Amino acid sequence: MNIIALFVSPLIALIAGMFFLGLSRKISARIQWRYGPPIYQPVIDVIRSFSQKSITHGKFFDFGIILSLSSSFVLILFLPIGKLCALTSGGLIAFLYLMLMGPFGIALSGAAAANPNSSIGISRKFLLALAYEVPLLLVLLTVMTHYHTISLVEIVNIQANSGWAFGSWALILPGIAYLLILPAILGMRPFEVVGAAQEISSGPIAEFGGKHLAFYTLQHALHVFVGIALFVDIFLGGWTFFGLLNPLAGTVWAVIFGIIIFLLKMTLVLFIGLFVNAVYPRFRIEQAMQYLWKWPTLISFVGLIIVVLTK
Amino acid sequence: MDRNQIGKWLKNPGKMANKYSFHVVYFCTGCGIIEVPPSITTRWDAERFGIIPVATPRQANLFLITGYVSTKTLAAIIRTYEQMPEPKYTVAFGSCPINGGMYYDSYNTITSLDKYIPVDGYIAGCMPRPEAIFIGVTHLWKLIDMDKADGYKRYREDYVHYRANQEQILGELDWPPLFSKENL
Amino acid sequence: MINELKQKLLANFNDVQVNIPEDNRMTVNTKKESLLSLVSYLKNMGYNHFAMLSCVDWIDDKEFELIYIISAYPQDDEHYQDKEKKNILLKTRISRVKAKFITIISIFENAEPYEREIHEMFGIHFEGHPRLTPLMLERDYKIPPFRKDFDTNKYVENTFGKVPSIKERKEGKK
Amino acid sequence: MSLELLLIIAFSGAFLTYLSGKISSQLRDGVAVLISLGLVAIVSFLYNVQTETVFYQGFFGISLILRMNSLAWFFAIAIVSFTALCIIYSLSYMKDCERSNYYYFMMLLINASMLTIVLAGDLVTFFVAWEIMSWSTFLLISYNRNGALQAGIKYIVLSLIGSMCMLVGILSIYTSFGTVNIADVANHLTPSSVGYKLFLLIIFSITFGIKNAIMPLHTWLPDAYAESPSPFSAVLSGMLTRMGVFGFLLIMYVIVGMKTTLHLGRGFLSFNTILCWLGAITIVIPTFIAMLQNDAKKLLAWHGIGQGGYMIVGIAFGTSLGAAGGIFHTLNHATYIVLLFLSVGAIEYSTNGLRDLNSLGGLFKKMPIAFFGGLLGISGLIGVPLTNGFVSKWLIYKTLILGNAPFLAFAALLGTWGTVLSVYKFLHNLFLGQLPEEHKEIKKAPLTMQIPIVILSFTIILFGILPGLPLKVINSIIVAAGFQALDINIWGVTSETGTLNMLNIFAAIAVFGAIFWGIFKVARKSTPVDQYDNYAAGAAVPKNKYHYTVEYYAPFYRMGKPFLKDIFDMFYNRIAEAIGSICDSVRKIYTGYVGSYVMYIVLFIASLIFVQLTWSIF
Amino acid sequence: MRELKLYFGPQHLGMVGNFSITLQVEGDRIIKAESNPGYLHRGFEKLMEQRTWIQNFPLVCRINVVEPDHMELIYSMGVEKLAGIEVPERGKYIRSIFCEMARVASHLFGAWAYANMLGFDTVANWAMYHRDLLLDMFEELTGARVYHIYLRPGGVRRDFPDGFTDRLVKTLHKIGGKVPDYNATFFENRLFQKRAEGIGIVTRKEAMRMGAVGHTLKATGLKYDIRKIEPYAAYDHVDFNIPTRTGGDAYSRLLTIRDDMIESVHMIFKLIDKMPKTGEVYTKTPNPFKWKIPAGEAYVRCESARGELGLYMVSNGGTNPYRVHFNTPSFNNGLTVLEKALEGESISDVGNIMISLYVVAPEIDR
Repeated sequence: MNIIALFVSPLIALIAGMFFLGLSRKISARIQWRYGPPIYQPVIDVIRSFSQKSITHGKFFDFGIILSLSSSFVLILFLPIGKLCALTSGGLIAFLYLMLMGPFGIALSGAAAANPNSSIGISRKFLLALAYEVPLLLVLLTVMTHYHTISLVEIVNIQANSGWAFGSWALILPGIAYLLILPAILGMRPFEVVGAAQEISSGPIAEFGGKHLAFYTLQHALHVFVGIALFVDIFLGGWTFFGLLNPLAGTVWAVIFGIIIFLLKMTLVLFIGLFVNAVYPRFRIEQAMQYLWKWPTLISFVGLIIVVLTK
Repeated sequence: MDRNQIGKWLKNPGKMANKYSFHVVYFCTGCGIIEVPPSITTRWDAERFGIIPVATPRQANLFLITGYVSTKTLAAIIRTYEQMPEPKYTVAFGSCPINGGMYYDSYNTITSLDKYIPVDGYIAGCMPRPEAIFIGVTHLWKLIDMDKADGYKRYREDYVHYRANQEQILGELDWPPLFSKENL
Repeated sequence: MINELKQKLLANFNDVQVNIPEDNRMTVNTKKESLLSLVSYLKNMGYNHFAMLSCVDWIDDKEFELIYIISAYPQDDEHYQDKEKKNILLKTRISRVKAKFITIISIFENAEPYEREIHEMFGIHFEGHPRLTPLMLERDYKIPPFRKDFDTNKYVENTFGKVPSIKERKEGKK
Repeated sequence: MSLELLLIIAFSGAFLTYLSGKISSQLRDGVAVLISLGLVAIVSFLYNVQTETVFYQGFFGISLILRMNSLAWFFAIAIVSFTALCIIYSLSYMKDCERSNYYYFMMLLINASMLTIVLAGDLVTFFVAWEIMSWSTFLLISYNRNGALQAGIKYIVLSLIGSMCMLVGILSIYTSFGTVNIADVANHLTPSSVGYKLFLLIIFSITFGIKNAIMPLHTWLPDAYAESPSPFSAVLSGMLTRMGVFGFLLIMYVIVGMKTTLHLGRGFLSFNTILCWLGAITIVIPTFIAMLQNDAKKLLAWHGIGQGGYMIVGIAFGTSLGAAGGIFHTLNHATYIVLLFLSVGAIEYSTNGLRDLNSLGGLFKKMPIAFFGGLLGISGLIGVPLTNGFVSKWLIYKTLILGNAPFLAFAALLGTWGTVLSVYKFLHNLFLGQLPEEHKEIKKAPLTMQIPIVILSFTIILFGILPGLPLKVINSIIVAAGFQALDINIWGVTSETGTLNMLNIFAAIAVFGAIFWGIFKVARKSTPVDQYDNYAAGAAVPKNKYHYTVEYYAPFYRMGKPFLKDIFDMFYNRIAEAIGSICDSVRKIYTGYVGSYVMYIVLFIASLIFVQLTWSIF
Repeated sequence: MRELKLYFGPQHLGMVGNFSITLQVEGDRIIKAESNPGYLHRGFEKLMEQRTWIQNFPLVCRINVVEPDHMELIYSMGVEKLAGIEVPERGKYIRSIFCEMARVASHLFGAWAYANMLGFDTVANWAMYHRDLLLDMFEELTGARVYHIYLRPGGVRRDFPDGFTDRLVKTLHKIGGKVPDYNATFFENRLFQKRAEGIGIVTRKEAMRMGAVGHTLKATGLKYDIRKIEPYAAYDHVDFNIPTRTGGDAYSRLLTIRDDMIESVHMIFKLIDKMPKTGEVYTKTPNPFKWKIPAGEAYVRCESARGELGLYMVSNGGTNPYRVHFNTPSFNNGLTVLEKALEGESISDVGNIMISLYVVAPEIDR
């Protein structure tokens, strides 16, 4: 099982991530009264980027982006996609750290480009990360404390037995907090401060072209996938769907349908993000930080206190 | 996607992807830019053909020269063009870049653009309507298919001459040549 | 009202000629020495909006004519007085050779870009201007382009016309 | 090899170095390196040795004892190896400095005294060595005079307070039990009252808290780190400050005993909970203050404080994972902070003393070794997977989360995210971005400076991928302290609630890295361009003005500056001023600034005695 | 190394027009901003001296791409004043309607630009769509989408076609019906409000000192509008308000622009009602190639969408103008006021401030 997951789950994540990128462009277009690009447009973009002759600002410029993409793929291995989960070592803590490495790689690469637009973008990226990390850590700690485990797989498995976390009264507040910070994790408006094209010329990727851009796009796709998948895994019970898969338990079909259910749930969550994305302008970075440190943090803090007190 | 194109896709994915994913460098070089926002928004929606504006030339492969080019802009255009990764295409808008248009006697606008950077296609008119942009783009597709949109290759081959022309107008350029001997 | 102003100007300044060609314009011709004091006088009179600075090259007279157009912002939000409807065209002439004049930035702050533009286009040096750097042009034209003796056709022919096409250059044409 | 010989070599080596410096500087360099490397060799031979020797009997009838166990060995090997690396590094760093004889003498003296501290089997030896260490540290901190002297005075005053506390504690132990032998004291202490144990814990905690810079007692540290010569900053931050951790381990787990320490008090009022929370505060606040720093060494110094918090949290939380994490973190912290200080030192060396984060940039092409040192150093500091910092932090987080202390875990994790921000700024402003014109031609860092950087970089990766190596020793330490043993293999830790296996993380990263590196190579080759061929909105890139350094996290600074002041430092200064004004009345006796501090010390000790008296009533 | 030079434009996604602002930045605060125009300089005023009075119309409209009509208007007014031509009554009304349409189109373009600047794609798309509906009306009337060349000395080129006014009213109603949506998602969106409030403040005193015009001034509460002060075309026949705000910040300016747009639409309705149903729309002028205008000078001004637009024109009795000088609102707002307004602001607000000051680059460069 693990061996299969090792090969299959990055593939699923990549395809689904690109699909989500395409879908988000299509849906945004429809909200804006447009027809929108074909849903496979991001794939064409990636192929185009690969076919272009990029520039490099030195070895480190290349190293950062490779590090970023490969660690994003490593991250996928730690994520239960449906019933697939290749690696479990380190649990959610290692997951959190690995989640950091993708942006960190891009930050290294962007800074090696010696472009202040990139540097400002990275500074915003880290500040935004710090801002949403506060409620996110509280949320994850609440979940880990509640289920008394640091393993993601176990969290999903417990939910399979005892119902979705989002449905249980103790974890509803963290769930809401996660939904509130989801646009920030995905880098969507109103938190699209990092690659603010009209302000700092698309920020960290200002100097990326050709294969560097292609790598970045893939990394971004994976990032979107991870951001949503984490929510689905932690709060919406991963592959579970009210015992629908119980009759199939143990067969290959359970795995396949599990993945399908998982992806459907992710699409649903993505839609919520897209509708928020469509009707809000960009925050200024300090406004974003103030917002994230106000409501989501408060809600998740209350959630954590409730969980600690009822423990 | 057209089913007839699958063969082409398999044969040369890079070329096909370049055709269907024009990332336009957003540079209002002249008044023609006024028709770019309509063409990328609701009414004409260029994104259905994969055309979207991007922030920096590094990510782009299509350069729309939207109108007349003053000498001050010419420097910026050359710089931007040189920063675009290959393959890259240039489409000039309106009559001004062709021969100076109505500014044929202006002391600050150049008369024909293709003396300074290679231009792959022209969209005539002042201004060209948004439909004309799409016709221009479809024409560019044909040119790419026929491998005739080779401006970047010409630029590489004749870089010495292009550079000489640029320097004749702009004086000493404050950036080193794009193609040194080993780069060619 | 406008005649009052005319009388006041004539009384206070001895080398001005005031014309009132139509209702809302008043032309004041003055010597270049008294322009600065005239401008500040008008500002104190309530004409606090410096609309523009223009320049005409009277090549036959070998003189530049500088035109300062000054009007007034409304004082009252609801009713407009006569003052706001007036435009005062202050005119003065300076020599075309080694043209220079004094800046009025100390009186009207927004004269700065106008003076820069005139400096660039006509080659008039404004003494006391903090940055007479090029505004629009980066090229060095021998004659400032807005002067009447600058022939654009000839200039275009000599600069842009002489650039060979790439084909010609490849074939060795200089 | 007996322990006395070790110390004799250590101490006499210091004097020998000084004397040989009088003859020739090359000879002195050679002796210094030989002595320090020799100590490394000797200590490493003592691996797994459990011994105890009485080396002097006549001191008021107290027998002075040296002993070797796993705890002592762990610290001893760390001390001698890091000092040896720093000595090697100093060879070229201190080449053109004056008073370098004195510098080497002090370095080796500190080395010897630290060695004595960890080997001490009784409190008197411990105290004497502690004093030698404090004083020689003071002399070396103020090596650069001027600002350094201020920093040194601040350090020594706080150190004196600590020493006085310790003296009070030792005297109290001696009067109570008539012995200062640590093992005997531990035995005697078991039946004594809770109040007395608490008194001892508090009074020693003040000593070690000052040394380890726990939050309200940290004020000496930033200036001291920033002002002293870089190799010594490395020793200071890497090992010397961590003598505090050793002290905590000694007092909490050895003298008072693990079981007693963990059950003193109830709930929030228990000793270890309070210490945990002090540690948590020490993690969070200094880390965020570090973000505001513009001096590379000061930034690292504040991180030095912050990382100390992790160790305290780990040790004070008192689970086997936590203790192991805390001890392991001490080693890891030493590795990367020494590396970082040495990297900064290399920059200082190459740019003639520049370490301002706002005036450098783009050095990664000019100083690749220092850059990779810096990169791995900050990776370790953050705790990026595959570096050693990750393992120890993981151990601490895990025990905090599963030990139902989510708020402590939150503080620790938040500290990590703050660390990411500030160390990225460090890396970015120094090494990445635009290279200033004046640094286009800089002198290369010599080999003797590069070797320690390379060795330490390698160590970070080694301990990151094979954490089992040091954890094996640490396991024996915590077992000796009475904890349950960890299930350790070479790749990581196994336990029923989540295992850590660095092998599969390493393999995954290696495989994916190789795949994408391959794809990257196979894809169209990219053209290298120089830093001036850059996107500048169509304009030419300006020279020296195209690097975003100043106030890197400007929005955060604007928000956080009112809250992130070093209030304790201001508080102490105000107290000092107040006492100074009181002392004005007795100015005939006490004159000057130091006097007020002495008065302060006296008052402080009086208050401590008062505390003891109140506690003994209970 | 302390200072950072950042280029905002010319090649920048946030830059509307070919214009450049060089920023000196510390942290993310702007210490000093320097406008750098001239990328679009074509030397219009020189070129116009070489063309006949009528030949200049194609040039004149290209001075401002976003709303060429007021340029045509002011040039016509200048020629009329020099040559002493009167405009027939219906011609005046048509001129006013035409200019107000142009104002609405321009403001919709401004809304697009502002929304686009904040990454507000949805609203940006809507605004551009609605502007296009209006451009369709222009196209029907003049045959061109952008450069209409509809006004001419002595009136307008041709009369409204049959039923044009009805279709115009219908289009305007269609656009007006979306105003609540715009308000909800854009103008009164709390996030947007937060983003735009308090940035780029220009107080009334400063604005008057720096010679600001247009919405920069109106947003400080000063009703400086040439349509009221010195009515031209048919503006003295209708009754309209000048919307003002008191904040002086970007948000106030934008709301002023919105209110101005709504006011313009109402004005168009009023003008259509009041317009004489029949009559000449232009006065005949001589053969354009031989048309000599008596020597003299004229200064005319009108209120374009961006503020006071002035034209100083000199004739020496020839077939060509002797000197033409446009005083465009962006020249002042973009060079003097913008530099001041940007000082001390955050780099994320450069574009917002620039657009809220309604700077259009070709107007500056000419």
